[in-house]
Amino acid sequence: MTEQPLKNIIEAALFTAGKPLTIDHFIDLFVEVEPPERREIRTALQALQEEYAERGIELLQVASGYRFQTKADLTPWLKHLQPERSPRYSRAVLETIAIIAYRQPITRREIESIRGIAVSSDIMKRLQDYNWIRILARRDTPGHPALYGTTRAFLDYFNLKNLSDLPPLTELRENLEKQSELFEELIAPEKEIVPTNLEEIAPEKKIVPKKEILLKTNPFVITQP
Amino acid sequence: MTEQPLKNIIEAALFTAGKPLTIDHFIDLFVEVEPPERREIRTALQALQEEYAERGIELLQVASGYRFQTKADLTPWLKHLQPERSPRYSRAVLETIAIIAYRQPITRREIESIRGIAVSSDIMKRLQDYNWIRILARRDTPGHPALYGTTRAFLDYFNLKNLSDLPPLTELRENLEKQSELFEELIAPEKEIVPTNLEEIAPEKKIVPKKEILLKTNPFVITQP
Amino acid sequence: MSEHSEVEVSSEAKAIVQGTQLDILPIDLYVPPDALEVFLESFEGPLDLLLYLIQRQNLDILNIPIAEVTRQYLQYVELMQEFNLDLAAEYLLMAAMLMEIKSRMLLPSTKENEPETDPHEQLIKQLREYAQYKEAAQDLDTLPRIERDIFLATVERPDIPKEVIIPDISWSVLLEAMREVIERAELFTSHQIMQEPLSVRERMSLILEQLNSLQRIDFLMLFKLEEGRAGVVVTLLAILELAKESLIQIIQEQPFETIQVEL
Repeated sequence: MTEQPLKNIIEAALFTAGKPLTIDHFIDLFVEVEPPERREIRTALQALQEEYAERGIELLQVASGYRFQTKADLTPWLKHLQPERSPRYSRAVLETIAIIAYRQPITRREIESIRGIAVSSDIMKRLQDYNWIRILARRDTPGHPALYGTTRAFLDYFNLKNLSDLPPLTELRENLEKQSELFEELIAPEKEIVPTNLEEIAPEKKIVPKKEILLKTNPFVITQP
Repeated sequence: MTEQPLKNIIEAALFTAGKPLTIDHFIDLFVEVEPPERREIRTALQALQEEYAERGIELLQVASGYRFQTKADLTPWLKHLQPERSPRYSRAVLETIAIIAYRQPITRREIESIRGIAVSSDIMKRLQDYNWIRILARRDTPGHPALYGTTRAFLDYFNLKNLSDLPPLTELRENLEKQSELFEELIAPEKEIVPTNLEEIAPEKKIVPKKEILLKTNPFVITQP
Repeated sequence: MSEHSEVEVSSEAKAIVQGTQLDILPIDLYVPPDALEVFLESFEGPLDLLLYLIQRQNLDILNIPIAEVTRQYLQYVELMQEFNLDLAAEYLLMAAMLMEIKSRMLLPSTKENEPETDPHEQLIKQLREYAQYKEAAQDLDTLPRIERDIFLATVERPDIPKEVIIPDISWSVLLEAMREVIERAELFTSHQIMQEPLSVRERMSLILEQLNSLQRIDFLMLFKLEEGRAGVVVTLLAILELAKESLIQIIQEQPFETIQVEL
């Protein structure tokens, strides 16, 4: 890891965190190396505040920490910024809403354990912004985690009358396979007609999602004498 | 409306747009007042680029426009802020997108003949889902196979301004240049908006067909005696 | 062929033995059949396998000893068949072509029987081209990219309410995402997604919502007679499931008093 000015690290972190950051957050960035002193961080933040004083954005301290925000007097221009007409969505968004639909009421931790990967606050916030999920209650365990469920708006968006219109999970796969075949026929122009006897020697490839994981976690075992 | 330095307006717009911005975007901010000259905007962008040269973030021009982003050498610290692990792409995905990037416009059959093995519909669909590829046209041969090319979003994602920024193919440098020229012409109609709406790019796209009919692309000509 | 998972091991490493990456399989190594399957499936097709065989011996693509490479290639293909691997037909085609090239080389070359496209030259051209793009794919993977090496710098605009635009997500895309989740979830055996009637989970959400506004509710109020027997069963199951997960409490303060449900 090369030497980097603390101020630059703090600056880049503030711009990419998507939430206000506290001094503790900055210290947490230094996992592999000796963290800086809190005093040094405060000095860097102050320097940044001064450097941005005359710019289009400013570094402010709000209740939950430090954050950059645009100067209020630029609003007249910025309001003309066109939001993207069709914003991009990630697979994480799709998977998260699908899990909530099937497993509600569910906590974020539980979603993460099904996905096998962290679910960012941003995704939960976006789904709430779309009004597709809401907090139903809080679980009576330490931390009182929120329990999420889908909304009427979610059902409406996908033209569902109620949740039981969602295909049962067990059928989902078979259906998809059937639909795929149908789809194959639909896009037939791109496809060659394959004589049936050739199909026999060309068994379709099976999906082997487990394989990679197997290789990673369970590499070749060499038997020791 | 108070007088504001153009540079500050541009700076704040870049930070809040959530997408790369072009000079046209900046001009659109000036709805109620006389818009600045394109030349003035370019000067302001250049000034910003210089002012941020030594900071933790930089102003960069990628395929879809200008954007602020973190410097690559800060990643070791910043990755601790990102709850989502960045996706890794399989060799099949990388090889397919590489072939499309260097050889566009190209049909799926042609990709298959270079790879020597079928390219699953899943991969093509996934690349379209990522918004990395799109159908540029259809070839005027039987079946009218789709001709694929990469999108601006693909270049944006890999931090490239245009196709010629791709690492040169070994041995194929001259060919590539010819092809990029051809491609620049093809890509020209696509102006501001990268089609994010998947239905637009691939109206027929529905469900991943998992079935690959193998043998359909035999790249090798075996002459019968 | 690992087209169905985004996460995979480094493409160069064929195996990891006691923490060390092996790029080349040791000769005479006893390989358990499962591992062999994984090894063989790490190839992206017959060209990839051929390249591996050639590069393993530091051979020049332009000057391959066809007989030896064919022998090794056929060995692998036989192995694949032996283990009943789903062998893509391309592998068999390649085997056929290698044998064709080999036999052609044994024949005395005469001008008349020279085909227009020499399969040997054709193969070398193919291999070179594929090798190029294989390398290009590796280069692409090392380019700095969003989410991994660089992050976009954004700033809040607190004074302007953010306009929410819902992305255009098609039903089939959502189902596809769910299918992938199921596949992945099956890897986490402790978190099997169970088959459970969705109507119960939906009712659980509805009950929680009702309790959210009322805090405490008469047990019987949760049932709607017009839903019939099935509706009653669904509601009852939902209440029991919520109670089991300690999300609600079922209270009866005095015997014979009405049963209450509260958060």
